[in-house]
Amino acid sequence: MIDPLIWLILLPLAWATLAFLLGPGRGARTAIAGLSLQLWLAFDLAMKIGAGGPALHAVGGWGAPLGIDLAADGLSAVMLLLAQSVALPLALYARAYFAPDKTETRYFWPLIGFLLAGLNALFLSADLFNLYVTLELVGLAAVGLVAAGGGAAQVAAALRYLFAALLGSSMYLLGVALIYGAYGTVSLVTLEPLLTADAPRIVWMAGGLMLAGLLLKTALFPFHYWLPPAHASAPAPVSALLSALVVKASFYLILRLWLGPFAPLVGALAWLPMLLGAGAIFWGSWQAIRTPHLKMLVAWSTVAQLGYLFLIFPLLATTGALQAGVMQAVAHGLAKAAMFMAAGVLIKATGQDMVAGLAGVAQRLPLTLFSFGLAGVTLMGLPPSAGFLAKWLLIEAALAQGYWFIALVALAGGLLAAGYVFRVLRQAFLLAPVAYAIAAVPRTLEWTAFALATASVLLGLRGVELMALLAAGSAP
Amino acid sequence: MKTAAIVIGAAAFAATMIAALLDLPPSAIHLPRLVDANLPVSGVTHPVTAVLLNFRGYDTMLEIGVLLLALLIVLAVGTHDGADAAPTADPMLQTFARLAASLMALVAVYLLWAGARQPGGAFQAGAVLAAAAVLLHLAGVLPAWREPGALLRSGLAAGFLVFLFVAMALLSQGTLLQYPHAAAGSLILLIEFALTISLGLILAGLFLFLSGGQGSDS
Amino acid sequence: MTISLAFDLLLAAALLWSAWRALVNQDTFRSVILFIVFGLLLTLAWARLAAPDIALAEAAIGAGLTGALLLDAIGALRGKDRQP
Amino acid sequence: MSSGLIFAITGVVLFAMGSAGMLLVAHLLRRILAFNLMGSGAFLILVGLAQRGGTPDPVPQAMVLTGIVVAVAATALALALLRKLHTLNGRTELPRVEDD
Repeated sequence: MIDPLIWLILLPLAWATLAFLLGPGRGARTAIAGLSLQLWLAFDLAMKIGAGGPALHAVGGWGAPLGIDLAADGLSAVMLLLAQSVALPLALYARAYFAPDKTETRYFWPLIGFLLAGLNALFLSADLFNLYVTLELVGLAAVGLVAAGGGAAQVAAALRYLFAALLGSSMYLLGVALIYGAYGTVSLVTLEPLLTADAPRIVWMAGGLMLAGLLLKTALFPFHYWLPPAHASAPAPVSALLSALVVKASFYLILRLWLGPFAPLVGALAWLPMLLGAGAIFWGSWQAIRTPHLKMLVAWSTVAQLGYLFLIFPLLATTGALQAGVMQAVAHGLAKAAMFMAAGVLIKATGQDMVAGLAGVAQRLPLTLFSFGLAGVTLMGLPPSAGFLAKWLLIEAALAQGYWFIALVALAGGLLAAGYVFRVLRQAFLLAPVAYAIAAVPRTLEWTAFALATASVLLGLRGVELMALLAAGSAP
Repeated sequence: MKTAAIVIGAAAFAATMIAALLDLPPSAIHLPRLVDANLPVSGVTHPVTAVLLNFRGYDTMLEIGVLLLALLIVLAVGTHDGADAAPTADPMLQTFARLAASLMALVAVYLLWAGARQPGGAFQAGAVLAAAAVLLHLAGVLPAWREPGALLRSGLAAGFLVFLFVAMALLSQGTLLQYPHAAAGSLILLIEFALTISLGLILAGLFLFLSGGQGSDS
Repeated sequence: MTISLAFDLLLAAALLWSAWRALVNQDTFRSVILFIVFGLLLTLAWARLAAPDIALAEAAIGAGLTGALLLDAIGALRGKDRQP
Repeated sequence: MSSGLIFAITGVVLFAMGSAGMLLVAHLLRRILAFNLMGSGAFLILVGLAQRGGTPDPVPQAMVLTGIVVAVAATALALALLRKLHTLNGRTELPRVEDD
């Protein structure tokens, strides 16, 4: 009997190490094989949870509070599915994207493996300190991917990212230390009944520290300063991975703690993330509309789209709000990966990354522009995309509770998204002669981007199944 | 202005937290009792080693992953522009360094062996091994490292791989990292042995790769 | 009792002083030396907290290896320092 | 006052100093020191607070051992990036963020 839960962690660790042993630049095939298996495992786990409810695994057979528990519910299953379904096409894309024997790819595959292992371990852990270790695994691997083989600007962006990540995880770690001091355990399951509304002051401070640290790692406005340079200067496959998955990991953890052990404390606090989220939508979209660089535009769009995730916090009393948040995380994950991949194709083909330089490109790369547009449809929230479903659920939840201005923010954000998406499309569809010589790009690049973009739109039609899976785990 | 705000903020934070620490009631759960109660079946008699390699062994496995990952990134980032001017020292110093390094290797073996019963273990032993390598480098006996060959890569990954293999092998019984009773002690010793070698190599590598990549390029 | 309390307080003060000096010193070399001193003092603190395992690790990794890495980095950065 | 509580309080001050340093210090090498001070502060709080009653607790002690290894990994990574930045453009500070 294969337990998918454990193999989702062990498998990427194994192929990452194997890729390292094979030597610099090697390991692409191992990685792709591993990722295919992981995708199957994630589906298997989702089926099991959908049928039998949440799963728990006591590592070492000890059980909390002495040992570490791994736990999977509907939320973890959705995030795991998202991670594996983005990672596999991205791996195919990356293999075609990087010229062999370039310095930036010497340790690309082992780094990807450790990143995936960290993400999967994070989505499955039910232990605050273990979560800290997984956060560091994800954070360091992400920084390494940004920095690898880059020039001065790229290394500077990686350093800024590293210090933000370390500041965030240190704050989280202090929170864990205080929680252990107050309750004598770091297990989420054990903590849940202990942590009540009349908790000692130190527990409130611990919660605040963990929240602030994780918000910094999620790059929520105004803690977003590190994200645009890091996501824009990294190679396209890395940017895709960072925007689609890495920032979602700390968001997932905020959600997990907010709905789990810290639920008795967060009542009055819920408006803070919502307001910051609204700020992120306006500021991020505005910057995306202004920036002259293509990848910077996509990166600022990530800042804006992350804002939606935090609009749900005052509404979490209704189940629709959680569904909206998770749907937005999935929709943005698929669409943003596709958008960065398409941007990578455009940059590779034209040899430059200015939006203005894209004039007339659509005639030469129709499939890529189509993928960019499809991903844009999801980001704008047009039907029938998954982004539409997410916004629909959000607006429904907001209106049901009388918070019409949250609905207004969501609608305004969609219009702003149209602003920056059409900026690119209009330029590319200009009936102008192409300003740059268009280099040939491997077909794999175009088709993998197309696949993810299509998935982000079509998922809107299968949203019910995803919502059913999410619900399957919510009852413990 | 910004400086003043941050300094005042940090001071206020510290003051609030200290006040909150001072009136914290005792915790509801007392884990040391649980550790003591389960120590006899853990395979070792030193509580910290029991937590590190058995009760919370999964943390330790991921943590070795983090360390290996850091080394990978150092390799991935590393520039190879500087010529490695091997530091030359006088033969007396070299002899002394060799002697000290062998002594340190002995200390490492002792620390590893003692870890099951008293303070010590793979981490400390590995760190001492790494220190010995750094010493040899500084004395000019051991040159800085460049691109690692297959053998060195295997050594660097060995500790993590053994840990991973044990975890996978034990999965046949159904639970991750659940050591069978009788074999717990020897399995932990096996893992610790591999960890010591790899930790020593990785920690030394963090220094020697950095030093070789960019150090003496003046 | 009082002697150990006094020792703890003195050690705490020394820890904070060395940390403070390491942070504000403009000379990076002195900063790193002070940081290594801080690591060694921290080793004593771990011993006072009945944590000999951490004391060993702190001395070997925290003060020793981190210190060596930092000093080596200073050597490399000094190699061709350019004023911005 | 137990040793545990004294060093937990020391840890709080160290953490506050370190985080202020992370935000204020421009030279990246000293910013790496600031990160290490933050970490050491958190470790002292973790063990000190758990042992404020006076009995040693092996669980946070093991966690700190893990934490020290993670901290040295992060430090080495930061130094590698800093040295790379310095070879590339001779700088030891990050350019100011222009929020363009």
